[in-house]
Amino acid sequence: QDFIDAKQGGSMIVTYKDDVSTLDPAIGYDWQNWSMIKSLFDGLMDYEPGTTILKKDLAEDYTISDDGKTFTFTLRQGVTFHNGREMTAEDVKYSLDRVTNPATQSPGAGFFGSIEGYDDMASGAADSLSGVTVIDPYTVEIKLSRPDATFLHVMAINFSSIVPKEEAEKYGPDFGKNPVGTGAFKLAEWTLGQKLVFARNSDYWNAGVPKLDQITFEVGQEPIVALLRLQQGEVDIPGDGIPPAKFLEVTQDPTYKDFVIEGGQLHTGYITMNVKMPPFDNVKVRQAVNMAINKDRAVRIINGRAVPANQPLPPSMPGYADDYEGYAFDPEAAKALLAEAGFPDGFETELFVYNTDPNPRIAQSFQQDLAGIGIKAEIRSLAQANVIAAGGEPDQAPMIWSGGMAWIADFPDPSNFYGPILGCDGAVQGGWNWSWYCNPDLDAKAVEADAMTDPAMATEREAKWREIYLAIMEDAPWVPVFNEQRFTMRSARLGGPDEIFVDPVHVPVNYDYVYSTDVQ
Amino acid sequence: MTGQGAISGRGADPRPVLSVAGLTIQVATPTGAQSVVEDLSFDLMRGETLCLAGESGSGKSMTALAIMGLLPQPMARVAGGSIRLADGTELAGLSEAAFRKVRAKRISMIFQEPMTSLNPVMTIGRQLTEVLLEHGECTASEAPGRALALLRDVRITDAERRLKQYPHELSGGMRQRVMIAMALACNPEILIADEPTTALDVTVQAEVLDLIRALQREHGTTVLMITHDMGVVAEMADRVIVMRDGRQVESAEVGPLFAAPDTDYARRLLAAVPRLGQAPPRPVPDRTQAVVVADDLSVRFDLRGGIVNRVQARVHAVEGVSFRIAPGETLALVGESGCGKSTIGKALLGLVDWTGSIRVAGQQMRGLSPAGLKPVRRNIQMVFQDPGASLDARMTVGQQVAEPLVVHGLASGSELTDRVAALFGRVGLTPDHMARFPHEFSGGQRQRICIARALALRPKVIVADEAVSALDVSVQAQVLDLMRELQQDEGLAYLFISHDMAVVEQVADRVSVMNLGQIIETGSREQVLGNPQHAFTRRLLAAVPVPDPTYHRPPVPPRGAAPVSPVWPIGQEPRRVHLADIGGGHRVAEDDPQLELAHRGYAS
Amino acid sequence: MWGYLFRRLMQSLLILLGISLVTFVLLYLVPADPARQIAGRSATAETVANIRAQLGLDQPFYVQYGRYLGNLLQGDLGRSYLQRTEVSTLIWARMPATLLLMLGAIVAELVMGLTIGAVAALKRNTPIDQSLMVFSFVTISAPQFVVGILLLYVFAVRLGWFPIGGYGTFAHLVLPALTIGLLGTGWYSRMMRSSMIDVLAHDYVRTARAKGLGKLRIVTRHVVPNAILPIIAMIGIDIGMFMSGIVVVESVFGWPGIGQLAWQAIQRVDIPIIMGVTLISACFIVLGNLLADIIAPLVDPRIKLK
Amino acid sequence: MVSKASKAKAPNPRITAGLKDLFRRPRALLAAGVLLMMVFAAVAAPLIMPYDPNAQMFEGLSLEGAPLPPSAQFWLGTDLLGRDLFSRLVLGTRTSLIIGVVANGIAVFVGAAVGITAGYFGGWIGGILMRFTDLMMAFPALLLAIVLAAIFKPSLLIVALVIAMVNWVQMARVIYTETRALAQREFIEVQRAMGSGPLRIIGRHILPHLVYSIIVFGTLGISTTVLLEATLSYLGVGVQPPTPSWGNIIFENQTYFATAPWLVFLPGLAILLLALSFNLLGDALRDTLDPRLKGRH
Ligand SMILES: Nc1ncnc2c1ncn2[C@@H]1O[C@H](COP(=O)(O)OP(=O)(O)OP(=O)(O)O)[C@@H](O)[C@H]1O
Ligand SMILES: Nc1ncnc2c1ncn2[C@@H]1O[C@H](COP(=O)(O)OP(=O)(O)OP(=O)(O)O)[C@@H](O)[C@H]1O
Ligand SMILES: [Mg+2]
Ligand SMILES: [Mg+2]
Ligand code: NI
Repeated sequence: QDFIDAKQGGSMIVTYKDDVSTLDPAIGYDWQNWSMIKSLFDGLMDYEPGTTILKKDLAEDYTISDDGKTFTFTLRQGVTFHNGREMTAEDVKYSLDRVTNPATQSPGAGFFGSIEGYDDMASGAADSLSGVTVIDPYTVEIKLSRPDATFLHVMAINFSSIVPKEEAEKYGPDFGKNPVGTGAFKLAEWTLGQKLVFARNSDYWNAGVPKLDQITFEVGQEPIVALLRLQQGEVDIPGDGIPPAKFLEVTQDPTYKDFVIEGGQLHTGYITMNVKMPPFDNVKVRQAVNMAINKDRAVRIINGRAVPANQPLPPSMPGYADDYEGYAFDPEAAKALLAEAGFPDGFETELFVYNTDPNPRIAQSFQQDLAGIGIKAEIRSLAQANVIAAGGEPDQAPMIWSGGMAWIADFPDPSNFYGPILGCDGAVQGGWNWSWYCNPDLDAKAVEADAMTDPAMATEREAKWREIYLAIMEDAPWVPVFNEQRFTMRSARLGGPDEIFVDPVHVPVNYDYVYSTDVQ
Repeated sequence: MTGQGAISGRGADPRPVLSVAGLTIQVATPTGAQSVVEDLSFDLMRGETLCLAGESGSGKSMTALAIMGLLPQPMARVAGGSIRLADGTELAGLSEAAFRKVRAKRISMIFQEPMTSLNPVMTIGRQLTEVLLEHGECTASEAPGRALALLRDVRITDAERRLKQYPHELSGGMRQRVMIAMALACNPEILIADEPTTALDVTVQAEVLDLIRALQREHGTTVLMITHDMGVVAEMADRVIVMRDGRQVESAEVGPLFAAPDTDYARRLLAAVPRLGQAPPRPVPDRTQAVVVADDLSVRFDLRGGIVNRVQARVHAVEGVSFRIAPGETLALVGESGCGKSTIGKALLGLVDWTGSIRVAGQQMRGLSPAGLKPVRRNIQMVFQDPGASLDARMTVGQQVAEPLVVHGLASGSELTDRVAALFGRVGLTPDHMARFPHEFSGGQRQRICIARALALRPKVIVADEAVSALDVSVQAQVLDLMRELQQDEGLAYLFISHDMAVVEQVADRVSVMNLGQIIETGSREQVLGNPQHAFTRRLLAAVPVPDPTYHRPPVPPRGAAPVSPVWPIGQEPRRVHLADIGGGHRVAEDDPQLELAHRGYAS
Repeated sequence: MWGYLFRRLMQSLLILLGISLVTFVLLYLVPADPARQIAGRSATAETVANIRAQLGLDQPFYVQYGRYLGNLLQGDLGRSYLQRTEVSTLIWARMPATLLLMLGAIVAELVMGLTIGAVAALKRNTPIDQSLMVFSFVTISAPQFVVGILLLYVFAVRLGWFPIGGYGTFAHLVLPALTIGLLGTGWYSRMMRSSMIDVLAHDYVRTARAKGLGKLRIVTRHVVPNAILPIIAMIGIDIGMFMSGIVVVESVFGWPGIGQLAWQAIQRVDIPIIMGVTLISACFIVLGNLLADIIAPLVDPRIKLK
Repeated sequence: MVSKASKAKAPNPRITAGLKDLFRRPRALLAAGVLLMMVFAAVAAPLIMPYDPNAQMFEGLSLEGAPLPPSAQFWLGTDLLGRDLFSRLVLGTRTSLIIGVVANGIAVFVGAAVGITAGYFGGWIGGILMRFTDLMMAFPALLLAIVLAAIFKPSLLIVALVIAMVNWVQMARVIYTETRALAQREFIEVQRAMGSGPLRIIGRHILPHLVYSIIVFGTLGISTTVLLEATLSYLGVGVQPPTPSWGNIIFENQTYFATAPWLVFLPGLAILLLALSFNLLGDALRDTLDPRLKGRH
């Protein structure tokens, strides 16, 4: 791995469209701050750069009890926060307490539901997780209330990053603007609404990382503007990827072709059908819709930057059913099915969509497909928050196109696509299961699968999840439409393996391993 | 055609300083070019005062503007003839750059509206020094001194302070003095004065005319004066040119013109001019009854200000006024501008809030609701100064005359049409005028329409607020005749509001003189105009220009105290004057409220 | 004068109060639940309810508004739901950019607008006047987003004279300021033209000519100072137009001002930010009107504040 | 309450004369021509459109999915979904004109009603109405429109209502000032002295004098309305797809301004032309109808 040996130094400029709201790892959950937080903070676990392979990070080692319910982590010694203090087991406990404390209002608190004492935290009865115990300054023990095969993944997501208590308490709610972690970079400067500057953490425990001395993030830049600037050499990475408008141009232009990087991502774009609202309470109608959507055309509209999907899981996710055919595009069959369901002439319905390009366009393509089988769908193009609100009501949104709000996995595990968006837990008012699909049998199966903590049983567990998702497809609460491919670009000044620019976990870019060709 | 031989004026040098020959001015109208001045010729002799007289629209102002090269561009142009200065300079068709050297230095001009002729955002001083510097009369450092001297020249009080003031801080008379100072700054040979006093009160007018005369004597300036007021002509002119429809009708020295006009038109014009002291006798009304009785009538307007926008001061526009009008009688209200005349009229019609008591035809108006007021209004109606403004331009005049009848539900259908037609006949118009719009009538006709409308409800009283002031003398005479006729036929009573003493004398049975919201002298026409007692009444009368060139008006007595206003801070009130009867119902204020005001030092 | 100012200030405060109430009602009606957005998709209903309680969103409307007002009186605009930062900090950080843009736009529109208007009035009914007026109508009628994109396309992308977007140098300011300024140019030139024509017909201009003054002097000393007066009242309206313009223009040019902040907040229904920006914009407009009222008597001696 | 029933019955002489005068002006004539063409396009859209404006045609996109530039087949090119831009622009005329007429109609009605009521009656009614107008003036109009558009289910009618809510203010101000001035004119004073009721005075004497302002500001207001609709649609909170509106065509295609400029600048031009025509027409009306600009002495 030559990039490990690349010389340190140099800098780069990354742009994003949206402002960076916060860099507090317990709160940040946006496209643009996700990987920034990963560079400022470390957790106990992480992934190999550019892959979905778990590795140890701040944990030097860990052991799992036989019942799969007790994890004991040994911490790396001599790791210091950006403020110079050494990180200890107390900080681990504080960080987990903090993220699960309702007062923190963390959008990721739910991930820690399997830790013992979580329910007391959530209800406010306790102010500390009873399952997390500090054994000695370098050892921490975490007890679970149920076996959880995804727990190590949970320890790798941003929300479980280790934060120093004194700084978090000093800044209180403003910690997100004054982040202090153990990460490869530290925040040097933040001009709100304009730019952030990260400087290399010279005391980083992982010698040789990061490569760059400085990263400047410019925010508020339209992706199209970012790309034009990249072409003029002013920008190194367009954080939001290549905008559709420029896609054909740069992928076909020999000067830029080599700098275009393609990568998969753990993403599925889908249409939900609210099974509580007639006529979508009829499974035949839902299946008919599945057959009516021309996924190839939807892909063409976004310039082929996706692959058609036939099941909820994306192909690179463990548990993906390679041999599953899905519902083929067949308007005639769809019509027949619709007639069978009692709607020979179709019906009228509404399709909710997030009002940023290209989503309304994609929705119009669906609209035409649905019209092909007699369904008249009116498009309701709204701000994200309004779509989410409508989806969370049992009787508001018959159909929602998930684009722009779609599920990008938090961690590479099949379970991550189930709970809130397809399970009964999410099918409540204000929940995220917009199809309101709730199958208690599948819920039970999901619990069983997640109890298979033994790494040896991984294949079996995958199979179980596969079964669950295929069963869901039988009931067809969704139309999985496509899995987006990520296309980004880098300037000639940057080096590093392609994978880190489309890192599946450090979304969008693993900044730590990018190096500058100027200093090589 | 060339000009007729010049007739030398009183004591004037017989050489012309300006010769106008065959002057024709055209304006562009939607229907093509139209001559508004045609073939006008005259010579202006050094040192004389030549008056251009004539009715409205006769082309007087156009002539003056043509001489100054200020005709409104591009609508008007000199279409023919010549305007030549004594040294032979031809002004017609002169370039703008060359004209600049003529203006102010050789010919300068003062305009009718002193209110709008000064730049509102520049101090008086700057506007004066500007002329001096532009024409290189002095250096920048001398300029303020020269400006001050000029202001002193026009006898403005407090000249130093005025230099730093803005036009709106000055009264109309003072502004006209500033204009004169500006016009005389470069010692021009010719001064053109276009109706310089029409917009001013009579007393102020007299002061300004006195000033122009005095300055002319001192500087030897030649004056071309434009006016429609034959009184002013008689007072000022050496020679007169009477114009009509853009043409010269008569040109004569002032004495002969007034004594024996040559042309019919001039004769008619002069005959129409009301002359003080020559009013015809009036039938004596029966004063035992009264259609209007006002008792202790007061009208105050609140002036708000301060942090919570509370009433901080009040305009005591009318203060404790009492009067009565008998059927068939005319009561005239006179006084200087702003003394509260119109306000009294409005109070009678319930258009402003008032206190005290008003009875119209025996009915107390106090405390009546709008609905209760409606029947009372049938007894009293109003005619305003500007007939154009008091007619709705978007409605036929027939409809407008019919409106009172419709509103009061007195007639409808063919009866309505008949009654309106009868009203039109009554004021000397024909029924086929009914379908026309107001702009299709002349000023005099419009005033007739307004009178017809006021008559529609067969009122017992008509308030005529400056009802003839805006009309040309000849038209004015016709309207006054109409009013008189109506009074005789219908027994109408009038409250006649006017500032023109000569007109008042013609129409009034009784006269009340107002000052600062109060009546200071009242009595029969003969008592008040023939034997004025109050100093204020005397001043008012002395200032009236007399259309007789042989009469030499003595200079008006100077104003008593500083200008005073009817505005009083809250809690303070003007002292009520007490009217003492000096015999035969002639009542005069015993003590002068102005003196007291001067004491208090409350000036506007 | 002081009494007047005080009353105007009170009136302005009332207007702001009204605006805060209307905005609050409107945002209360927006069908979106901030608590859910905060809680994220893995949250249980219980967590969401907890957050709702923490934010006081479970309280009746008037309690929420009352508390908002209470905080407002202490200068506290609240905390953004999603950015988790004081709204005042966010707005403050973006204010310099917006003010700079405002300054640039106002300078551009005044210089261009007044000049064009004056020239057109002086050359009234000539081809020059007609073409200038057509130009001003075009700038009034062109949607700002099209103008912005067009300028960006021509001058930045095609010709490369200016940067494509961003903030920092004078070159960055030119295109966005011009985009906003062009609209104002149209309005100002039309106002200036009719005001000039109006003034030119006044008696005192005739007086000035009668004094033998030169044309230039008449125009600069007598006509323009008077013609400007009614335009001063435009300041307030102009700021209103500006505030509407920045949402679009800042997003086209990536200008880091409060318009961009507002737009991002609206997309995510971040109510405290929307409230804050609305109030701040309203403050600007109200202040603009107040300023116009205060400047008017300074340049026009006839007006007294009462 | 204000009665609108008693409008001037006979065609106002000033207006008829004004209209004649109007069509002697080349600019106004041109504007009227453009408008007529647009009205025709809106009414006869189905006859003019070469394609179904909502049909996403396979041949409307290049093989890679790029929109096609103007050609003989697609006169103005195609959009990102392979739809014919010309057909969409033609149908979009309808949206803009409907919004222009409906939204502006409401704004004119509300504005005039508020302005007249406040201006004529003054007092506390007038005070409250005008303070409310001031309040609306101080609202950043676009923000208000966006928030309103987010609350109500977007549809053509709602967008029109939202725009009307924002736009009535100017009309109210203008009418208020004019009514105030009119109410103090002598001929109104005469009416009051005569005992006419307020309804009669407003209906028969004030309204006819306001007709010209209402017409002029009504026309000028249409352009503002069209622009505001375009802006709302451009921001994605306006007319819902697939109904074409010039603003949402730009919104859908805006990122392509460098690669497919026709998709942005042609609808932009259409908006400009429409707004410009209304502005020119309104201005010409102002010139011909405003008595103050005529017969100055
Ligand atoms: N700008 C203009 N355009 C067209 N006609 C005009 C213009 N100015 C004046 N006129 C016409 O020229 C004629 C003469 O006007 P002028 O002002 O000289 O009259 P005047 O004798 O001064 O009347 P007044 O006593 O009312 O001032 C009038 O019929 C008037 O209507
Ligand atoms: N609505 C009002 N509010 C405040 N002050 C007023 C109002 N109407 C009149 N005044 C004041 O009341 C006083 C009397 O006004 P009024 O109009 O009765 O005078 P006038 O004698 O008719 O004068 P003129 O001869 O100029 O018509 C003036 O000082 C005027 O400024
Ligand atoms: Mg005249
Ligand atoms: Mg009066
Ligand atoms: Ni006049």
